[in-house]
Amino acid sequence: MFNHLLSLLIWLPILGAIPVLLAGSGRPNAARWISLLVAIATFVASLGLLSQFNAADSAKQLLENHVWIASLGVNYSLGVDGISVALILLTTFVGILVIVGAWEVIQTNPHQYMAAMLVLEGLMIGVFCATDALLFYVFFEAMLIPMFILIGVWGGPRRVYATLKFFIYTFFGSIFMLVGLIYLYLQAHTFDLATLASLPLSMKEQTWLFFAFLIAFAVKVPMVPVHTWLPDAHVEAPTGGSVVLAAVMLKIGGYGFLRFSLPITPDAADAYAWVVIGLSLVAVVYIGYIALVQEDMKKLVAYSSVAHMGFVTLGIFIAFMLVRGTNNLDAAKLGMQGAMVQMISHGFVSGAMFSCIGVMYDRLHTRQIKDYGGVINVMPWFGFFYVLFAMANSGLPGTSGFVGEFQVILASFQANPWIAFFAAFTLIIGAAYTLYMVKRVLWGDITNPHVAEMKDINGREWFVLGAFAAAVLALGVWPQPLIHLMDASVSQLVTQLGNHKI
Amino acid sequence: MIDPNMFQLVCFYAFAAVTVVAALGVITLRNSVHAVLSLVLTFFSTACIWLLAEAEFLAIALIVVYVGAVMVLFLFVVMMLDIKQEQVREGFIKYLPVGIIVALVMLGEMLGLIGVRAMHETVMGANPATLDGVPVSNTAWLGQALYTQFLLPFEIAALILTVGVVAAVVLTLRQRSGVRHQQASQQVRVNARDRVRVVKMAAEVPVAPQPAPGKETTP
Amino acid sequence: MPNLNDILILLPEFYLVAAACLLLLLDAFMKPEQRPMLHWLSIAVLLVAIYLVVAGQPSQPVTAFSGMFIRDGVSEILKVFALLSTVLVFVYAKPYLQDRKLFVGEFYTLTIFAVIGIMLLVSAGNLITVYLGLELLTLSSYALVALNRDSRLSSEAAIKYFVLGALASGMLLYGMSMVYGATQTLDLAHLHMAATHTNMPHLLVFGLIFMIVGIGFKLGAAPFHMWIPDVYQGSPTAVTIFIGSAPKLAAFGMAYRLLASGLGDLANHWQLMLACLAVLSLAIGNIVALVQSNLKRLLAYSTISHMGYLLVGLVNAGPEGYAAALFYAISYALTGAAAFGIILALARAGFECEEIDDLKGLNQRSPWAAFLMMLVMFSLAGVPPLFGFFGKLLVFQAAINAGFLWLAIVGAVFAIIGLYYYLRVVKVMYFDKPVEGAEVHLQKDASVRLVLSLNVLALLVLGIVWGPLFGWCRSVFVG
Amino acid sequence: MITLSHFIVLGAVLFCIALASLFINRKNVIVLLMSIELMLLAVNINFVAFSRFNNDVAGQVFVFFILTVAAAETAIGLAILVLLFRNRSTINVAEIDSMKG
Amino acid sequence: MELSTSILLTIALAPLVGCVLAGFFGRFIGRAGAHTATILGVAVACGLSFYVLYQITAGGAPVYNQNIYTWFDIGHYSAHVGFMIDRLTAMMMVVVTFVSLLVHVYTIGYMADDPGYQRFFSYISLFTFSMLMLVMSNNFMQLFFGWEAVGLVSYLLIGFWYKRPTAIFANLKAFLVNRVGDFGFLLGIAGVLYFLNTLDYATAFAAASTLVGKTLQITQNTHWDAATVICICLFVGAMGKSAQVPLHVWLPDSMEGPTPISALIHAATMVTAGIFMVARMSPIFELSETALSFVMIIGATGALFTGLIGIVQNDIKRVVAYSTLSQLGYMTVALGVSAYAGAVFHLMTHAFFKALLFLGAGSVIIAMHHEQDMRYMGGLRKYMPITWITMWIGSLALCGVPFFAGFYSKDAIIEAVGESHRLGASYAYFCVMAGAFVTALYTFRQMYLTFHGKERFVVVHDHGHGHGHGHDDYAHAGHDAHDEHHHVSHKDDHGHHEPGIMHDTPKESPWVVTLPLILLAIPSIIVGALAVKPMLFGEWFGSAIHVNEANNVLGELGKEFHDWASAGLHGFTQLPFFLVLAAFAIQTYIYLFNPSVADRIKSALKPIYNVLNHKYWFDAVYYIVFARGGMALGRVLWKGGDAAVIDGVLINGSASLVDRIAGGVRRLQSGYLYHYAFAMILGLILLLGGYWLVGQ
Repeated sequence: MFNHLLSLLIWLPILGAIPVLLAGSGRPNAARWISLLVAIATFVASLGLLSQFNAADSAKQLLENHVWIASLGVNYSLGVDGISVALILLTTFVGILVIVGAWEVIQTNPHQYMAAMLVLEGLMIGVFCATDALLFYVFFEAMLIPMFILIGVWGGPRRVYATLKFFIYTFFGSIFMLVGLIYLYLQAHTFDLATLASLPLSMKEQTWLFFAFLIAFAVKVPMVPVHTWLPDAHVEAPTGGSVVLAAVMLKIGGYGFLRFSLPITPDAADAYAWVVIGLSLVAVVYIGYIALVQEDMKKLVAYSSVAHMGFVTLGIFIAFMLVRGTNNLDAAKLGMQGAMVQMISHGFVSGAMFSCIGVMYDRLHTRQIKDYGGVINVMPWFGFFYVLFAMANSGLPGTSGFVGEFQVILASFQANPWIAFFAAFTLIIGAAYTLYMVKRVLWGDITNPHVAEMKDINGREWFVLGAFAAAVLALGVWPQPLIHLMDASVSQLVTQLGNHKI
Repeated sequence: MIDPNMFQLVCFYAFAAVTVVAALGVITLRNSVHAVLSLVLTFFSTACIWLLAEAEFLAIALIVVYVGAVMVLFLFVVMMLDIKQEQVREGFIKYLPVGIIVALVMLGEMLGLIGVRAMHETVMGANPATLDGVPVSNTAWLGQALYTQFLLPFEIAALILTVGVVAAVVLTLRQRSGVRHQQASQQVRVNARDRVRVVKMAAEVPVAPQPAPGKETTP
Repeated sequence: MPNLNDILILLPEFYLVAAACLLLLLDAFMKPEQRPMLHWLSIAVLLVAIYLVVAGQPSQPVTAFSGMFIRDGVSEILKVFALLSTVLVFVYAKPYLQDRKLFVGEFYTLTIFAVIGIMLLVSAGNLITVYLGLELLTLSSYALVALNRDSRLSSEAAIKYFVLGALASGMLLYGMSMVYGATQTLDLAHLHMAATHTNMPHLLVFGLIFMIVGIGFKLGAAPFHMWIPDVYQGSPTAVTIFIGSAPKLAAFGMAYRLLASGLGDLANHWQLMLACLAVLSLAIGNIVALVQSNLKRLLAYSTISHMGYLLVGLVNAGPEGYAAALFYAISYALTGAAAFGIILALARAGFECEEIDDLKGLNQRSPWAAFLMMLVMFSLAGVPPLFGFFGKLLVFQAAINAGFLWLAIVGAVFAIIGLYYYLRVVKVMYFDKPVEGAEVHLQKDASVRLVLSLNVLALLVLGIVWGPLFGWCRSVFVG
Repeated sequence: MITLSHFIVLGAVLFCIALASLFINRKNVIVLLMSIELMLLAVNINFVAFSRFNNDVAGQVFVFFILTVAAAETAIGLAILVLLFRNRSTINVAEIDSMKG
Repeated sequence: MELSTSILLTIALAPLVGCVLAGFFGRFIGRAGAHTATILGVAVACGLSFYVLYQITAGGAPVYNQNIYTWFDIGHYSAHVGFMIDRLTAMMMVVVTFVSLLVHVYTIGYMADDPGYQRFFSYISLFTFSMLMLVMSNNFMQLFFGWEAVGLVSYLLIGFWYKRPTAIFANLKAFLVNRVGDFGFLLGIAGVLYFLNTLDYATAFAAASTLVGKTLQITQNTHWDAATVICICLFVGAMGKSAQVPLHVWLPDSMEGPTPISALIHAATMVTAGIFMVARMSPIFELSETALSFVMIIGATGALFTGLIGIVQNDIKRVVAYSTLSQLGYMTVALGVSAYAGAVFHLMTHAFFKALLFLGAGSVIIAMHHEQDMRYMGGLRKYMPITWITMWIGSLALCGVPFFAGFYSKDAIIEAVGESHRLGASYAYFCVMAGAFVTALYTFRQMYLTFHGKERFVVVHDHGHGHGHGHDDYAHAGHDAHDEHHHVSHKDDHGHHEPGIMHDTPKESPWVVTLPLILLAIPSIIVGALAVKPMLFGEWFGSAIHVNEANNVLGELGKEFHDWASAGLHGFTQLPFFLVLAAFAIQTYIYLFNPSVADRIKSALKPIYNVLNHKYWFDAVYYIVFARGGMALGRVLWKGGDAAVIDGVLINGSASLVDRIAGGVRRLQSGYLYHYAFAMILGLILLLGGYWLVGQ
């Protein structure tokens, strides 16, 4: 069985969705418990990764390889490195929390909701495991379906617009990647990522491919200016949808950069790194200002996600300047580790923020900031978590939000102080929009009589927020285990960046 | 003396002219019946042209199959359906220029691409209808090929005709409810007792029975 | 001269002809209440035919009747799936026909005749066989479209189909006559040889263009697609499902026979033409589908766009491309059958379930039907891991491999536009509230439910294990 | 001398007339059916001519089949026409537009 | 004897344990439990801090510098959590824990009636932990951690009374302004890492000399000196935390917080973190004349001009707050003239006397039932003698009256500035000198208004309202005037909150309040005299502070220094003392003998009064430019960029374009058979024509 741990991780939740569906709408509690069990089982199984995985080895591990399409040379091949393991753990962790978070909140067709969540979880794990480009793409795209349903069925009033926008936007990005992958396949006669990484490509080819990948992953991350699906999707999605979307799905964009853009088109990526870096900085500053004026909490956090994910792309692409420009491999590693940590951390922080908003939404059924005010008066425990996550969101040291940003800023200073200058701007603007929201929501006297009737969080919500808080603090206080987990893989990636393909 | 070739050519031109004029008639004549008849004329003159090409069997078949069967069918339909003549040609003039332009462009392209000039060099040789080197009639020539090499298509053609029959029947044959059919067997078996029942009733004018609702829209 | 061997080669076809005639006779002497027996019998007939096709599969391509008929891998695979999709059609159609008093034997016999036409067409070794097979198919189809005699739309669809179909046949024939003139042969194998030696190359290409019109019409590729929406909409859905599935395979077979087997050497000419048709089809199909409110019409436009993708594969003009296009045709036939199958299964007496709005809130009324329809829509849209995605993958790959990267990109762009209307259907089913009073449910018929579920789940399963099928498709071309 | 081109040009002319008729004619479906007959006639002329000039029987055989099929086709076509007329009381092409868009 | 790691860990973590106990389990352990736990924690830390100080100064313990655990380790970059304990650190630890301990005790009395009692103790313990992490750090990363953590606690404490709109405005403002500083600070740290390849203090300082001659490319042709860039960036951080002009605006507003934390955080400890940091970084700062000049000028400006504002304030806490700003300016000036020891010395003395002043003010506020406006006080000395006396001690220390603690530190700074030849030193000298006068002006004014003169409040015994007093404390605290404009606009629905109307006679505060006052008053008197010699002129700080020989102004001063007594006596002959004396005379005349003069001066100097009263319009300008401007910019970008261009034009625009095309194209499907046929024929024609044109 342990030779197939990755397959187990992928298929356990997907197949687990079937009994959940079969449990039917008649027995919602059965569906809830089954899905919780499946999610916990998946999480436990993913913990097995930690024991099986050798962090010192940069190679892909726990390999599985089966011929999928013999005539095309497509394989069902799985394997993980440190980065994948970290992201898989994030996914399974969040997987439990969204199920618990939705427990009583989702009243219409809970079995369908839970099943969609589980399927989504399995597919996302698949994305992180796939070492075959086509397999990756299949998981990458298939993910859209459950998410589409989640937003569309259980979402807010403009859910249809939002979910269609989400789906089409993402599809738009990825279809060009598909064309690029086919092109690569025709050159290499395989979809194996490792082989593609060593495939020699001319600069022109690399450039086209780079932009094909860029558009796919830029939409997913999302980067400015293809980010506008995110606020809509987040606002309309049910809490669990938002959590998964922010916590895991966006990471797939960053992960894609690592797996595709960097190894396959290193020279083009180097040549156009300035584009990505520029857009990342725009994300930090421009999006920061936009977040400042949001009136909808979810929208605000969504925009802040865009800004934070800017650090991920910044950290990844700054590596090119450092490796190729100044040959400072360690700084490149620092930046890339920063990006990775930022991905994981943002997973926790944004997931937690959305969960918090969900908690409030469940009570007052509005996400407008102006409808709140003085929530702390009636929900002190909630207030504690909310402030904690808000602080993490504004990158306070001691929380996970700080680590990645700190590392990326340090690394980008090594490349160019101006990049660091603009990136560090997040310190101000990030705190401004987050705490401005906290001020209007949490602090102050109660003005809306309905707020006065809000009850503090119950045990279930305590569990969800507490788990997030534990993760946020643990990662913030001691990031080294995570960094150690990914170190070998990141080193190898950084070394790869220096390899010219032309 | 008339050069036989020349005569053939004159004949061809004459028949061709008739064909074209008749064909134009088909599409321009107001009266549908006239159009059908014009089409008949087209077929006739084409058959004549085929005769010039020594394709006797097909020429006759064209007359028999088309004029004898298909066009009669057309006539039936035309006459059966009551078409209002005056409306039929409305808009004809309006779209005529477009039609002419398109037709001419089409013709130009076709003739240009076909390479009519090159074909002008190809003259009609001896009648190719031979079997094992021996000249035979066109019919024999054709028949020989039809039942050997082209046996399968022949069978398929039979199938197609079957489908034609089935289709025509299924589309047009109606078992109308409410229509009284003569049923001989029942008529024979009838008893007077069953048919006449004497009832007493008030001296009132009976209401005429309603005709069965039919779906026919034609009178 | 034909001999027994020839007949054995054509055994499935002969068997079907005999069976069809038998069914015709049976129907004539059958009481209406015995019709269900005819239904099951027809299905059995088709299943036996599938068996005959598979069992008699020759290891090498063989010809019969003086080269009129070819039995090779391509024809086998097309026949199997044509028959299979017709089985699906029969299963799905029954309750629909019964509810509308269209449950007549002729539906079955005419359909079987059409299938025979398909089988002959895809096995054609001669232009005459191509033509006759095609006519057998289309004539049966005309009649089927008009089957609902009391429907205004049905007869309108039939006349449109008929006139345009006849026009297309005329053009195809005109093209054939020119090809014949240029090469002096009607035999496809000879044609292939003669095409390179002709002294009238222009005439040949001229003929080719006319034949492409015929092929384009049969496929429903723009600008020869105009019949598709009206016919799909106007026909009884039970007929639409047939027209939308098996004949697509036939059209592919016809294109393959004419363009690849016959005029493969002119590929450099027809590649570009097909590319033009492909772009137009993708554009018109996907764009106009956006504004449709009738589900059948929407699927009609979707068909047009899918034929565009099929053409994208054909443009490759090599074994890989044919394999991709064949795969695409199969995937479309199965998906299309499922799509219309669901419409059929949701319809009931007095309710066609044709409008997209009829599906409102389907998830709440019939979650299973909604789930199936969703899978179908995502397959049509080409979202992995569903079957439809891999068809797209393969045709894009074929196009790029042939140097038509731009075509693949165009295809990709229109896939995005196309996505919208498929999602709209899902949206209506899942996100909208059901209309009060409008009860939409799956047919009670167990066979319909079972087969429909299997059909749709096959889209999922084939999306995951599409390798063998593609291997089969590929093997018949690559050898 | 009658040359191949004579026949082919005649065929082309008939074909074009038929084509033109298909969209000039806006009132009568029967004329459409007749135009199709004209078109097939043009094809037949081509086949006969090519068969005659190329000394090949297949062309004439093809014509034979075309005639056969055309007969069946006409039967079905007229049946549909009758059906149409029954349902709509018109065979005016311009009025057959219930489905569009 | 080596310092033991476990002791240091205990010092840092004991307050954290107290914080967690009070914060998470406050409801279970109750009020007494909460303050017991936290005070115990801080007391342990304080005691051990004294022990550490003893060890390091007298016990001969070497400098402790060890990592506790690795925070991250990437290539040759690493960050750790670890402690570096030298004399500077030890002194800071003592100051922090001592003041913190006293504030804890004081809080028992001050917050007695507050419902957020446990929360408050939790916060201040958390603050103590954070501050200790800051000062004990042995590397930049942990320094930044502590830096921001104290900012967080400050944020929480300013907004402690979260129902008050002004409080939650002030805390947001404080955090954001601090973030502006941290922005620079972080860049400075990044610069250190870039040039010195380490985040570790010891390694970095050892390698600091390699910075000389290095430059940072700013634009194509501009290169800036590395040390200058790093130092200025780091100092920007200090400007935020230590409220230097122009980032000082948050500090006065932070008085919205309860008075104990005003004393602890916003006077004694946190705000001096910037001073501590610069002193700690002295090896780097010494490399850049430019940066030090910059530091000096900023500090000098603050020292004088923020003091001026203090003169016109009526809120008792605000006066002290502006005084803090001014004193922070003094410390910064000292840093700027390389008199790091002077700065730290002043930091220490200031911590004691300013905490004393704040706590004293708090005591007054308790007595006045949370009335903070001095115009409604007066004559309180007879009601609360302990407070009165201790406040006077603090005030005299603040004014730098010889022999008081403040005298030694402040005078040293003034003289050091006088010694310095750095660019701008004369400006700075003027500022600090004038500042001494200004300090005395507002200090005496405050003392007179509060404790002397006539009582400007009326005691009305109204038992009907009396009982609800304690419970509403913080409700009515929300209406406290901190500004006369606000005051006028106050709509107070409780009769007993009318300004100047008291319901009880003011009385001396309980022992928990007065005890810390007394305990703080003692060092406010003696600590200067005790420590001046070793700290200022001796080698007390040892290696902790590095001064280039050329910059050693304190060294120069030290040559004239003999002992504390003679220095004190010498002080009476110096200009600063005369300035204090002059100010004392003026204020005594105005407030004790002729109160109407104050108003006349006010109207006579109306323009100047306006400038000061509006605090040079810093707040207004910042509010308009950054807050409103930022919001406006955000709105423009949102509506214009995201909504209009990206979504409107690109996304929905292309969608509606496709839709419109679809609407057009669908009309081609006209339903007419002839159009269909025409389309087919057209297709044919085009294919033919295409071939004719292209193919042939």
